[in-house]
Amino acid sequence: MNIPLGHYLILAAILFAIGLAGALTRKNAIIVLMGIEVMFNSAILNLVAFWQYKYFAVPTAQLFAIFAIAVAAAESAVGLALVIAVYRHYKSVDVDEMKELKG
Amino acid sequence: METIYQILHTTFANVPAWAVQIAAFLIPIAFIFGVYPAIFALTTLVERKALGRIQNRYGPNRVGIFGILQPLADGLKILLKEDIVPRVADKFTHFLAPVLIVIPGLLVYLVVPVAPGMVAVDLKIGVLFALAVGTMSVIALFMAGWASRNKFSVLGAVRAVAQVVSYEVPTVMAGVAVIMAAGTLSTLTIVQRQGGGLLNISNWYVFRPWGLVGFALFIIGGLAESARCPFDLPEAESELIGGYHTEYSGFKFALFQMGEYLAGMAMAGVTVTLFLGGYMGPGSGPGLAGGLISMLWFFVKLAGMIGLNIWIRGTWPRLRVDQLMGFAWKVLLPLALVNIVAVGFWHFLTPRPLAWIITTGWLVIWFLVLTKCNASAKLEKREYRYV
Amino acid sequence: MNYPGKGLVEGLAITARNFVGSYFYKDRLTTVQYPEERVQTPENSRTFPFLVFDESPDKPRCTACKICEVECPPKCIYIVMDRDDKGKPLQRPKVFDIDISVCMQCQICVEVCPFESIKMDNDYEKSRYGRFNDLVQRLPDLLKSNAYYNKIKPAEAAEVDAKLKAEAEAKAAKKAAAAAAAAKATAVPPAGSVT
Amino acid sequence: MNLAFWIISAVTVLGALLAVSLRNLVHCVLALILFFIGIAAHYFLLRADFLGTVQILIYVGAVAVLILFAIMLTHNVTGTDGPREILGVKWWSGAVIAAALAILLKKAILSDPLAMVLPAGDKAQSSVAEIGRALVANWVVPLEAIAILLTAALIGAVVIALEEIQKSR
Repeated sequence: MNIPLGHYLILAAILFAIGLAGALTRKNAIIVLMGIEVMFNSAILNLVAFWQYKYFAVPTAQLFAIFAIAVAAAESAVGLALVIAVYRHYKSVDVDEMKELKG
Repeated sequence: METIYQILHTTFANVPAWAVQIAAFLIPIAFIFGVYPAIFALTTLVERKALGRIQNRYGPNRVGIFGILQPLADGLKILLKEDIVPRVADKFTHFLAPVLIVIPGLLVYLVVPVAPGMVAVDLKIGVLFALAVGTMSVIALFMAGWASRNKFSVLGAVRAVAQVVSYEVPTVMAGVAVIMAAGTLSTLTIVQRQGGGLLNISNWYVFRPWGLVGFALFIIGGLAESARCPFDLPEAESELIGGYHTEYSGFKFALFQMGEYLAGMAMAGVTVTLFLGGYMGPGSGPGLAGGLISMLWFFVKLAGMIGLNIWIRGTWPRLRVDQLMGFAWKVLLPLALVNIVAVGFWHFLTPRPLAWIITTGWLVIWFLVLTKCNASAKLEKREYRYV
Repeated sequence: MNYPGKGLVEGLAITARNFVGSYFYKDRLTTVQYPEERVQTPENSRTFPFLVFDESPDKPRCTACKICEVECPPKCIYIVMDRDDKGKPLQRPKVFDIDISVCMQCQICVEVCPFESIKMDNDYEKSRYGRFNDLVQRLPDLLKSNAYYNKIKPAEAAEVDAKLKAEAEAKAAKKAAAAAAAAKATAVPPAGSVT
Repeated sequence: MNLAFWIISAVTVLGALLAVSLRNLVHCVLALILFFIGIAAHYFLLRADFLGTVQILIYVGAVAVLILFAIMLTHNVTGTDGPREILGVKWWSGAVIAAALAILLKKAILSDPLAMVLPAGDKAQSSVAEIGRALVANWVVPLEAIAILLTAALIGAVVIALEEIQKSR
């Protein structure tokens, strides 16, 4: 395999940008959460790529990836519970309609 | 794969290496695509015949001698049937779901060793791979149910997803016990660890106190994950018509059946690998003769597990939804966690008899506690006003 | 002894016993292998009506009186009386159709028939490929001999035969008596005219 | 191997794009699953087998299913973004910000000599035993912290989702 590290980093950057675009542009709270998941995954991909290319002697990067995956899972669980709670309250998951906290 | 390569390379010495490589690559694939679907076809027949005998009937015995051609007739019939897609269905997803449901079932066989060295891929993380791939069928089930735009399909799909996700946890935990005892995730090594002893049998993990519990947990989890009786709530005919495959007909329906059976057989194969010593048995070992005997042992055990599934299907009634979830979270999961502790005891207590006594006692005490805590309320004798 | 999962284990034992037993004890198997072996139907079982003839199919007991056609609840019987060239009724059916897709096997036609002509069959193999014409039983399909009737329902047929014989004898006796009375009146005994 | 990288990358990017741009929520989740599987394939390609399997087990088996359940519980499947809104001001601003970020990151990556580093070779293999040993030796405190975090998140999620039910009763 002779793909340079930069390819993986650029791929991760593109994926991160896509996730960011999704989180910014969409109104549906669930899709916003999905955009955040995409961003998480691209970041973890960076970790693994760096592990493979530079620091393969120690498994620390993989441990960080595992921790990050666990945190992401916790985040998505809480986030979706919040979405459901918000839906029960507003009868909508549209983030633009949740204006009660606006100054 | 490496073993096949070695065998082929030594047998056909004058064939170029790349051809041997390709052959060694293709043979396991051909094996998986040929043998397991054939076993599936045979299983449908055997299951129908066995269920018939359990109910004091003959099974199918018309097509061919003893009905041996019945799977062929069924396949032909289902191929010729009209393929109906609901008008409001989500066409693409509706089409994709039956295709996707077969794949996880077949992928699991990649890591199931059938003879010494005879495993398609000897992954270092074999067990985890099998368990992870098995969960991917959830997505296909959900796609099928959702794309049909039918309330029964959606209910069946949601039930299936909830069930598989819930039962995955105790199943994986039961697998963790084996992984801890074997000290590896590779299926081939796990099987090798179960060799030796009396007649190659006495070291099977099922003959350990924690192994027996893990075996039971794994069977239950496997039944639930492949939505077999008594956990066939996702397709409970009396409640949901057909569950997620209500709106499927023709060959797509056949694919659903095939996916289900393949997943069930895959779980049976993994159970055999983890607890029943895989291909280990009297006479199994390296070499051609030993390899053939090993393969025979593996398939005998697989057939035994499939037979057990059929027997259970013919006997036990279906669970209720609340019982299903309560059973997974209140009985199986604590038992699986306790089982992991039991493996710890087994590993660290040095005189074997002591380990036997303490592990068994620990498991039995917890089993009794769990059954006591989860015992259903005593039913009182009913008084009827109008008799 | 009571232990957790007792019911499940006992259930498994019962099904295992059934499974093994069905291979060794043929009487456990309740299935009848239909085309090769058949269930002996009870004598009084009934499917659809048929017409009885005595000697030959040309002379059925039926006189085309149409009582059954009138009484039939789902109106599945259609009868046309046969007439000769001059239009004189011949007291036998020219057309006798029973639509067995409509017939509900109520046996009322049998009850009302004054000539013991229509009887219930017990032939259950009436499936056909068509839906309409194939399921209409025409006169030739319906006519069956008294011997057949005696075969499928011996007790009932014997009773009917006895009754018909008694009726015939009574009729003959009455005729003989009438003849005797006539002979007495005319004082010319026609010996051997009544047999 | 190069070909594998390009194919998997294309699938991954396609999955991510579809996941954030489709209108039907369930289709979005299915595309997201494609993305997750693509990432897992990348892990396998990077010889991080364990991580790839964990990715499938957790993301495809749990997170995606969680999202599907959330969609089913909010029964708002098609979403509210019409075509007009999708190509509205908000869309353009978001897309421009994301594109700017991507270009910036690309510039930063390519300006670094690290970008041209080739993989260390075949000896770089992940060992599950190594990971496990590290987890319970050097990294045991983070591990326990993660465990507590997950428990707290589990309880928190249940409380948040249950609260409203109890109120409505």
